[in-house]
Amino acid sequence: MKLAIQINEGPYQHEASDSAYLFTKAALQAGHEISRVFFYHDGVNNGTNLTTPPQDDRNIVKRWSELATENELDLVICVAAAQRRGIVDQGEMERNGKSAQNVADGFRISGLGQLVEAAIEADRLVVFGD
Amino acid sequence: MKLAIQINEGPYQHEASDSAYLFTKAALQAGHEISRVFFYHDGVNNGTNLTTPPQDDRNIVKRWSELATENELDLVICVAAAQRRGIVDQGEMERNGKSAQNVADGFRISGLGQLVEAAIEADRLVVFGD
Amino acid sequence: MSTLHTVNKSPFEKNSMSSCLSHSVADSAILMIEDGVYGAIKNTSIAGDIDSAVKEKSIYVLGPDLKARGLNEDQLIDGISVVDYAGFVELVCANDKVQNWL
Amino acid sequence: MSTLHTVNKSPFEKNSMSSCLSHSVADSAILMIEDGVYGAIKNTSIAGDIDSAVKEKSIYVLGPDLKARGLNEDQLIDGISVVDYAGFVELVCANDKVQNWL
Amino acid sequence: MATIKKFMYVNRKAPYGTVYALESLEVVLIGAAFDQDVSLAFVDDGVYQIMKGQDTSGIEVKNFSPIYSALGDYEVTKLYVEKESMEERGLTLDDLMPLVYEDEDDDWAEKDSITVVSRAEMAELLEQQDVLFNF
Amino acid sequence: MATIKKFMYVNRKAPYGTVYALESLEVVLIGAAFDQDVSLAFVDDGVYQIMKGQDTSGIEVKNFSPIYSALGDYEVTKLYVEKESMEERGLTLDDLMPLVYEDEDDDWAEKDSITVVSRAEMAELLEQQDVLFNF
Repeated sequence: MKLAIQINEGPYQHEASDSAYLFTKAALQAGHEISRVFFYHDGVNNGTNLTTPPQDDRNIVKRWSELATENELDLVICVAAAQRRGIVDQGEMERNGKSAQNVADGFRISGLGQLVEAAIEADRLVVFGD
Repeated sequence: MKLAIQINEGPYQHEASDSAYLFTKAALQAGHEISRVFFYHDGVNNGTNLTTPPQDDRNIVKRWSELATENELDLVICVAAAQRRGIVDQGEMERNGKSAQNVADGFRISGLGQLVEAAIEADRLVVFGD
Repeated sequence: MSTLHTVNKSPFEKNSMSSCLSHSVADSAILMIEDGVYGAIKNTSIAGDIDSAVKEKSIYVLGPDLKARGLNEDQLIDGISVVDYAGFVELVCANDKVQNWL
Repeated sequence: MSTLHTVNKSPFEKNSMSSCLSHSVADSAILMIEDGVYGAIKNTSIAGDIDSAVKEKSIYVLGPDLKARGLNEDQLIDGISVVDYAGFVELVCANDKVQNWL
Repeated sequence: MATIKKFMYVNRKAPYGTVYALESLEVVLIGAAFDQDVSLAFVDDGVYQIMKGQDTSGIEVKNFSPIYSALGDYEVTKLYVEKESMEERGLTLDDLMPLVYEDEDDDWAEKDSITVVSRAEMAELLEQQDVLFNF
Repeated sequence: MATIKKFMYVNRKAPYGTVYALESLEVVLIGAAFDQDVSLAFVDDGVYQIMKGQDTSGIEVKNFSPIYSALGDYEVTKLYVEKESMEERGLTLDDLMPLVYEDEDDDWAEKDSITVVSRAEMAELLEQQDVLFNF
């Protein structure tokens, strides 16, 4: 089955990203296809490459990047939400005159249409939030 | 009177930062001293210099920076919370081998002791959160 | 000793208003801000609790948050006072400490 | 058509559990995850509501979230089933759609 | 053949206290271009989103309530508001913005976009959807 | 003269669903070095923070509940747990971790850190503080 995932909250503050990650991993193990993971609202903060979490805790950003690489996942950060919150890729950096880009490996920034499209194409949409 | 402010949530997602800003401005206008504004939990995300909010909306980060400059405010971002969430100054960038720094003007990163110290020294602690 | 309590969540969504009401002693000041202002409105399912609280505590609501949400003073439960941000600051200073029910 | 509902907040803190219960039709599946798992425990002030729901809906609780919080199967209201993440995925697939009460 | 899905945006949160109401409206606007069968539900504190007379000047936040009035132009014309949610909050239809659309199948007659439904009817509406959007 | 303030950390949220419980505990640990008169309140869902037998391996999150047992070593020995909050949640003291400290003024005798108080007593405790920490 084709599943689309939406994540509304950032890393560490809420369990949403943890739950979504464990759900995604379990779905892949069961042989399902994850057609897209869409990061919206504060969820865009899962895609920053600037975190250095405590060594005795999980590294939320890194394990999303790794899961994406291993399974060719499409991790999409909403551009409108990202602009409000300071998540920037090379293109956004140049367009908006920012001093740096901070998007982690395996994530890409795109529009809200990607969420709607995922909801149309997938068999199920599952949302993790606050 | 000496007031200390604590902000637990990031920009835009919750009204906490807006309320804290308007409260701080009103306190300064009334002649009070703001001994420190401490950004904790997702509140650290108020201190990123990478946001580009919609032009028809308020610029939360920028107005904190401006208020700090005009009134010599001490805006402190908690280092432990910042490491979990990807807010990085020059020193943290070098220490943790990150690709960029993203702390906005007028903010500084420091330890949790700064919150406790503020609570001891100020006459009141007011917390804005979720 | 006196305490200013703030509540910033809708009483229909979260338990913070009810926890504030049951953990604040007589003569306390309670200020509703952000989504907490919905608690100040007449004829709601929780208006009775607020009505009782008004009798022994000083209840305030933040005007700018009220107006933002399309609410006005005519809709308030009797005995609730509207303050602006300057009034919020005064309440903080007039009480010995602040308990923010987050 | 059938729906899987998820609830991720404590029923003592937020209204999402109660809203889920009153907006889910008979034969729906309800899965408690994250802080929602506190709703599955016996002898609480809301256990009666869950007891009634168990009679006409299928109620599940996510085991890993239950264990994280120091809770175990012995404490569950009768009729609630424990699933792991694989079971969560199966519930999503077995129902036509998902309503996440956030 | 392109499938048309029944999309429902489930709005349960108040505006301004959190951003969910605004950002979910942004999805609705983008989603309108995808030609699905779209409706919006206003349940619990979600009914506060469409209160009339919102004036955000005092909190320096963008007032996005006018966007709801524009939904008709995007052919988003099915807005279901729950009766019990209004009653618990002491609200009546008069407290809400009058939201209308022009019906192109009926000589562009102006019609109400809002339908008030009971909680039981809302539960049935949720059942009838293919996709439920939650924020 | 250094002032000693009465500090109370008010814990009202469950662990793991959100980070507030963990990060507020980090403040308590740092704050212990400042020699104030510190106490912790566990109210509403905050009582869940000190449940015994927490096992987070299945959610891959750090189990921080052992830190509560170490509070006594930091001279944080006054933990007030609200009776009504426990009862509403179907909990008794047996469901909580036994938290103790060694009393240096009483020949290092082991004593309970937890005091169960009624809601009315909790309200009075809040009144007696100089600073209330909220997360």
